[in-house]
Amino acid sequence: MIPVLLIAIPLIGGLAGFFIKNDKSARSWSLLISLAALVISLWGLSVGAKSPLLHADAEWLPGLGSRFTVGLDGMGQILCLLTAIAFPVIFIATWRDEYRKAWNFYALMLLSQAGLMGVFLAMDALLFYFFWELALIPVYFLCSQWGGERRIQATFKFFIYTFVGSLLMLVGIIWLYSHTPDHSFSLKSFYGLRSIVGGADQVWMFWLFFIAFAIKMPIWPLHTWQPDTYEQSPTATTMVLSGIMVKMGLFGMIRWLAPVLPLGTWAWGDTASGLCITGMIYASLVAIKQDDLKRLVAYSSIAHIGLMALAIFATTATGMQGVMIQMFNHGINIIGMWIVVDLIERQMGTRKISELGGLAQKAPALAILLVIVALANVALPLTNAFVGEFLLFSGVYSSKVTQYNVVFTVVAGLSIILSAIYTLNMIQKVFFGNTNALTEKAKDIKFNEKVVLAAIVVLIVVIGVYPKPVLNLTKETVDMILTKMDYKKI
Amino acid sequence: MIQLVWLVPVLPLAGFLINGLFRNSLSKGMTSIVGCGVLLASFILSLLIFGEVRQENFQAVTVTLFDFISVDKLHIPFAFQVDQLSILFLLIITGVGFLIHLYSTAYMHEEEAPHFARYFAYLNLFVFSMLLLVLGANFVILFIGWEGVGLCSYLLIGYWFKNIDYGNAAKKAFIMNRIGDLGFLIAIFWMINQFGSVNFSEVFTAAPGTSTAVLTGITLLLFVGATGKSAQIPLYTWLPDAMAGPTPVSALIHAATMVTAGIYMIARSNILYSLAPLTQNVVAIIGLATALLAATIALKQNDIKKVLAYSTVSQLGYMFLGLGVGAYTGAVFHVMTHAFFKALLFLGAGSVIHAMGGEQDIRKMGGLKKYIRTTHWTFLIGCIAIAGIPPFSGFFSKDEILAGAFAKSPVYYVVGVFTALLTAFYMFRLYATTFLGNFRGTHDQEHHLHESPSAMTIPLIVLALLAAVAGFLGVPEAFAKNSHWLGHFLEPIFARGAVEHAAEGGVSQEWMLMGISVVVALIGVIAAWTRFSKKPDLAEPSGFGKVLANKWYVDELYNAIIVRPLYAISKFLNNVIEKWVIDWLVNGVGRLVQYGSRQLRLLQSGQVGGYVLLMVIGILALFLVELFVKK
Amino acid sequence: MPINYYIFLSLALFCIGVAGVLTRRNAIIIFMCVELMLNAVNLLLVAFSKMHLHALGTGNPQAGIDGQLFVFFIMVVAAAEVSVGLAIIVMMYRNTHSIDVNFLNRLKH
Amino acid sequence: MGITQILFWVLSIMALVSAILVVISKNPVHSVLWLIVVFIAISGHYILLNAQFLAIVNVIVYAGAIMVLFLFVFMLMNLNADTEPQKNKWLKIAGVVAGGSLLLVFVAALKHADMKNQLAEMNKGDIGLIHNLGMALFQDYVVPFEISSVLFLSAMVGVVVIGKKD
Amino acid sequence: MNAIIISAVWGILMMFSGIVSDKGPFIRNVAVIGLALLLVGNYLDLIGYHFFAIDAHKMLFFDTFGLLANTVIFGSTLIYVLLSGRDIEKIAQRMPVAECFALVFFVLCGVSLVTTFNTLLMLFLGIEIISIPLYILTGSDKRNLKSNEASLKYFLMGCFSTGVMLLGIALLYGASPTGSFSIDELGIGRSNLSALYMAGLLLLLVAMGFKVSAAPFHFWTPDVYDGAPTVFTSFMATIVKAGIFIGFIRLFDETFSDSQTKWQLFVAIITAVTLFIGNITAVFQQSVKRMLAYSSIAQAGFMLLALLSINGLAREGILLYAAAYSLATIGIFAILIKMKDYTFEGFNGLAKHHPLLAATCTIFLLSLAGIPLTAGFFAKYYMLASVIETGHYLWLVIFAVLCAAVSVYYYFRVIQAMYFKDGDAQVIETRSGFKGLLVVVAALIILLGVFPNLLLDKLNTLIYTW
Repeated sequence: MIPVLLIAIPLIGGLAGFFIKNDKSARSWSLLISLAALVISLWGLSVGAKSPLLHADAEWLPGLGSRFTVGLDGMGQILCLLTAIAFPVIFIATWRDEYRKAWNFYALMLLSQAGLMGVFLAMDALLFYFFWELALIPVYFLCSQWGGERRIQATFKFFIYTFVGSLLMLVGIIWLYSHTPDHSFSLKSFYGLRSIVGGADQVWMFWLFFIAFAIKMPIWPLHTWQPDTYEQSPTATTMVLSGIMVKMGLFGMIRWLAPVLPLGTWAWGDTASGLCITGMIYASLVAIKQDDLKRLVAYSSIAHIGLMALAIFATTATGMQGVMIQMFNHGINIIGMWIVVDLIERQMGTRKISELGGLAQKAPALAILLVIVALANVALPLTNAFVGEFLLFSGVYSSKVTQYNVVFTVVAGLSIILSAIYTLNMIQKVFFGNTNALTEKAKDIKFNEKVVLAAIVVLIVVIGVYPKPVLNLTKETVDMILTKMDYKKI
Repeated sequence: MIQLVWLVPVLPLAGFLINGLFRNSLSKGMTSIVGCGVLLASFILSLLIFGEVRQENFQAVTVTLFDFISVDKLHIPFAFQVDQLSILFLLIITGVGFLIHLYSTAYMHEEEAPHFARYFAYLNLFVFSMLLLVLGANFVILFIGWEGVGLCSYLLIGYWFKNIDYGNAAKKAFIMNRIGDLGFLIAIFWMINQFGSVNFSEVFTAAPGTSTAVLTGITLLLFVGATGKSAQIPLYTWLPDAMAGPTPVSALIHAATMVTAGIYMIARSNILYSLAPLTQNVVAIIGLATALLAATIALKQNDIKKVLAYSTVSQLGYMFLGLGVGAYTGAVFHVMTHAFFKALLFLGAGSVIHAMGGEQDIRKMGGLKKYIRTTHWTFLIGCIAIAGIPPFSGFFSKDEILAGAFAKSPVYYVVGVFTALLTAFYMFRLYATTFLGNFRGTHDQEHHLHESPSAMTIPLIVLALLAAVAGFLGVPEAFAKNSHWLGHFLEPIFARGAVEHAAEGGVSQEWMLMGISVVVALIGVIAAWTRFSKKPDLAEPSGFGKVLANKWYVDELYNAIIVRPLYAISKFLNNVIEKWVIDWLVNGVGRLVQYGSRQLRLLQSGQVGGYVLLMVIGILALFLVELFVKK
Repeated sequence: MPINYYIFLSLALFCIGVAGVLTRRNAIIIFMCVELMLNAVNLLLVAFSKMHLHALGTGNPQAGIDGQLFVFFIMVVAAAEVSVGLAIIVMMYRNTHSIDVNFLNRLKH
Repeated sequence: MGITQILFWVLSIMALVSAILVVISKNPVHSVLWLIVVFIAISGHYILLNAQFLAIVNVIVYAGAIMVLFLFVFMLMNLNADTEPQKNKWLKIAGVVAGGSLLLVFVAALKHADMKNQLAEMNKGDIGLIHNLGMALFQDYVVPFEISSVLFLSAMVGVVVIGKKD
Repeated sequence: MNAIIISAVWGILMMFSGIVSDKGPFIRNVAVIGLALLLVGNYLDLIGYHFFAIDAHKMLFFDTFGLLANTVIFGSTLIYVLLSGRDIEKIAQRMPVAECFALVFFVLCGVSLVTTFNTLLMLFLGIEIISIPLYILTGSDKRNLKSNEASLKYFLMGCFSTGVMLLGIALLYGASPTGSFSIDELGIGRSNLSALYMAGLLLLLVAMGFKVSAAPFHFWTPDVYDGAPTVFTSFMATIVKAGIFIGFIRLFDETFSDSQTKWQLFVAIITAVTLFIGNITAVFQQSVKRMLAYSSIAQAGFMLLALLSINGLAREGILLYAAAYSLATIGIFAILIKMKDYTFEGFNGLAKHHPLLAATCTIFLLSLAGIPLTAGFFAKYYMLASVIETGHYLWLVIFAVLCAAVSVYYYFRVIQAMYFKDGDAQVIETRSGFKGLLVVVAALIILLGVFPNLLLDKLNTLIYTW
């Protein structure tokens, strides 16, 4: 019931949105819809994990052995909540952005929300793939319609890139499906495969899936689409991309890869981890030299995602919990970052760090909020990210599936320092120092932006101080996944 | 009462929130009242708690607020631990903190209200984090405070954010701390992996059962953290730069409290260290080296705050020496006394700077003693105390450490004493150049000279008193039995870990040691006094002096071997690898397709003959496959 | 007569036809070569039909008749093709006074 | 070596030679004439194989009607040797080589055919007679027969559409 | 049988309808009625009610597979005529519309032969009945040199392939133990093949490959599709191709399924080459029409996957593919015909001036690209699934999806042109009826994309009983 609503409300709302030929009302409409979705997902949190309301199942393609099965488990809850929170926040934060034919813009946004929800809710491989693409298409149009001047090439690259990945995944899905004893796409039968599919095959399948997810996350060296796309897309879309979409990759790995192909995951875990770590350090280093705020955030995001992926391969309860909570945190924090970037860009008309400076004098409130968000980005204690990264690292350190756990931790740890470097550089160059001709006329932020950022800050601190509820939410999922991932038990 | 300990940190937090959120509406008066009031309140609260703690056979109390993180086997409660050590630090922090807040109200008075409020908010936040650090009942809470204070020092160093250099100094501080923190974090993960817990109680009880190698590793990593926070080699260079912050900040954070966090942490985990002798030696050597290095540098500094900063580094080195040789009480004792006299000295310096209208170069001062008397006297007391001349506090604490060092190895002792000599020398060089002789500043500076308001002088006086008498809390056993009150007080903490060497060598030896150090100190004092009171050295340093003046070129070294390469690499990755390797490959695929397309379409020649020919070739190919390949 | 002879004979004719198609530019000649190919096939079919008769004739006197009928149909189709083909060629000739296939190169790439 | 064999060889050589001549002769009209010779030779084979009906039809339809049509078109366009376009020599060689190798491959593929020692019934067996063929055609093959009428219709219509002046 | 006879008869009727009146609408309506009749008749056949009791002597076999294929094909023809029928008149002045429709019907007759043949003779006749009218239709724009050229090229190469096909048939005949052309007799017990049989098989593969434009026998396709009047290009590229494909599958399924392992490799090679050439070459095209020609080659490559793995999934899939591919392509061509300029630039900014055309066109393109929620996705899905089901040729599958990714490149170029590039795309008048129909087609594609079982459940039940 609830899952269906979560998908249906934005979907229908979005489709309807195409026909509101008026910018203002379209905007309000989309906000309304997204708030409705938020309410629903909160309801979903309230009903309790055992409630039948959290699952829905219907005949879809009997011939293919695929059913319309959706459900909210812990991980689904947390990610749906993130999605549900993100969209209203985005809509309010970008309330003042102007778009040509805004109704199409908002409609597409809602459609992508529907797709994302679907991805997080689907309990059926084919359905999962469906939503996976459904989330991609609207974003493609959003970016190449309302993006920057190099938008078309950038987003096209992004689209083809991810499309290649998802097609490979499709092959993997079909292959697995054809090996399920009951010829079904259901998650259950897929989880049954871990003992049926032999090691050699699992390795192949692992790569088919991993590439798809790695592109989405993105993991080095498959990341080059990301900075361009983030730079070129309209900020609202960038928020969706970086706040939620990248989680699709992690989510996919946790739900559809690791437990389904434990042998493959185990066999290539170290290699993949190596990639993740290389990515973290690489991205952090590159981030230091970025002059474009968007690119900076993009690279920092690559680094953070790499850490989460790393923790998945570590296969420890702490690490997995860390991933869960960090997926949420990263979403919140990076959206916060984007909001600030958007504000700066809209006021100053530039994202070039070198052209900015001394904003703290003109816009103290903005400065303070940014500093807090940025500090969350560098995982300072009592911010949400600290909890996440602490768990992630300690998970990686105590990993039993690799003998390199210490090396991994130490090397990955360097990214903590690097992240401090580039974040503080950015803060200093943008907000401190003296104002220049451009930043002279800067004004402080408006009410709605204050509200949104304040809300984000509150979330940051609250989760940073009292993460327990979030952790409890995903406990069962984590245990389930870990038991499935235990390759020794095959 | 102890159950209310959570109020102690929460009050400053409240202060922070009030000052932070309403910074635009609050008047300066209100701000200062809130800022200082919360501190006073928690100081009183700490006193009350102290009253309970100091009773005999008091057992450490753990106050658990809530469950912070709990994932399958790992449980990290958000808990405070009240025992002799933490209460001692509690008193120092809140006490000295309060005085410095008070001092600030006057010192920062030129700032406009919002920034004034911002200042106090930061200060309160700092106190909050520091209290968190010392109260935490497990390493994670400790770490939270640990990074919290780092943040606050970052914010306060960069308080005047318009000045890029200050910003850089702040950044440097934060990042260097981060480097240390990484070590700390890894140590924590190791502990989790090893003991399955980070709570002091559990870790320390489990420690004796674990292999020395592991403990050495953990303790070394913890020490890396300490070097960052407490400005030891190799991570000390941030502290002198940190003087960019307002002087009271330097007094509170970069002298009295934060920088002693490392000492606190090691003292706290003394059990682990006592089980890892290797680490102890490392700590001792590093500490000693730092003490010496910093002292030498301090000899040639002309910025009044820089001198104090390096003396701080040097004194911290002493404390680590104490920790290294197992004289934990001595170390903690020195933390306390140092807190008093160093705070005093900084505030004094602040008062001087205040009087000089922002001038910090001692070469432009001189003969100030007749203009600012209170400051002068208090500053003098501070100098004597740090120089280690009995009966002022510095003497007792430093002597205890030296005694411990001697017990460990005479070499330590000799170097320590030599450092003491230097300390006495440069402190009195500072004193003499600043207060004696005749005024060398500009004319209007001379007019401007005036004694600071009482809000500044009162703290000075109080601190001066403390600096003078605090030593009697730890009178060596040599004078009278059980005269070492602090030692008894801290016994429950260090009983198992520490070994009190002091008594071992017999009373006579101890007298001798004291004698030596006193003599040495006096030599230094007199040498400096005679040399600089009349004709201070204003000449540009040359030869070896130049090297010292330039701080052994360590900053330049770091720049050359770390900072620049880092930026170079990042530039290389960004401009070369990213663009011309990875992305080039990705786009290369696209280009390859394009190219292939352009070539393939030439097959479509438009000639029927050609088409048929290709068809025939296709047929041929199929038959050839059939004939040969399939066989 | 061994069937192989017929097989190779008609294959030879067929390939000559193919070679013709490849070597000539005159549309009609090309077309004629195609006719040659068809005839080669016809011959082969007839030969096979007789072969089948020889093989199965005892049981079924009508064996192999399908082959010859097929040939009949091929002729039918060939006739139809010729009519259409020549029509197209003529139309072509009307527009460009040539029947050279090399001139058919407006459409390429 | 009986008369049949002799005739077989004669006809075969005749067919092959004239087929080659079709391909190589410069003058299109000559090609047509040589093609007629090929057809006649093939008809001869039909007779050898005792398929009189096909032989007749082949002569009438092919050698008669169709070839005349070809000739007619040639006359219409009055093509002759000197207007005959020539491919450049390399393409020709390529074509010949391709055709030759095709033959080679076919032969290679079929020389081991399992029925290579099967015989083709010569000059006896009456399935080739009009009577039998007619029976079969109008009983079993009536449907394809009708269908082929559709084929003719479409061809007719087509020719009309194309050829109609406009 | 109904379909064959009705289409033939209606073809003749169309010829004479030209005499009654040469008004375009009238002729079109007659055609539409005919098609409706065809659909009905075919459906009656499907449910086992035959108008004519004719003994085909096992030369035709009306199974559900063939008849369903007919339904799909006639259905798409109906849509085709409704969408683009009136554009036939516009090809040239004094265009013999009636005759053209007659030819279309004859082609349909051929198609319905090819979908239900049971002897190679019928296959041959069917193919010829399809080809000969197509030669004409290709050249129907008489004054247009491109049209002539296309027609002549098509004709010459078509004849050549006919020759190849006949040789193949002849060899098979020789190899057949019972001396018959009937595919059920050819098929029996062919686990190990005589050289003759194998040669015949390969030649048939080549000839049929030529008809469905499989590389390297595809060379006629781009030129012919490009040269032919766009209306008929659409017809050729969709309905005819689909029909012949059904025949292709049927032939190999019925005749050679026992020896599948022997020839799978060849099909795999051809498929790979086709996918490669089709997709890669399409990338560089400047004219949308020509691009679609190449894309049709690429799509053929995908359909060949069904031939590679002849199994239940393949049979269902090929029908779904035929439907999805035909619908989408007909739709795009219908829009393309309305464009003044066939190059990609010609589509610039279409979305601004004609949002509806752009939107529907986008859906068709997405379907061709095989994006989920469109019929094209499930079509491709079935192809891939069927191959994976066989357990071999995973490399081919991966290669295929990579090619599909390439295909996105050129399909999306159109979308980019329509939506993200500025320009004023010139469009000749479009009636509201036309637009409405486009929307219906698009809706149909989406519907099949979400619930393919609307079409497939029938098959599941029917095919497995067959």
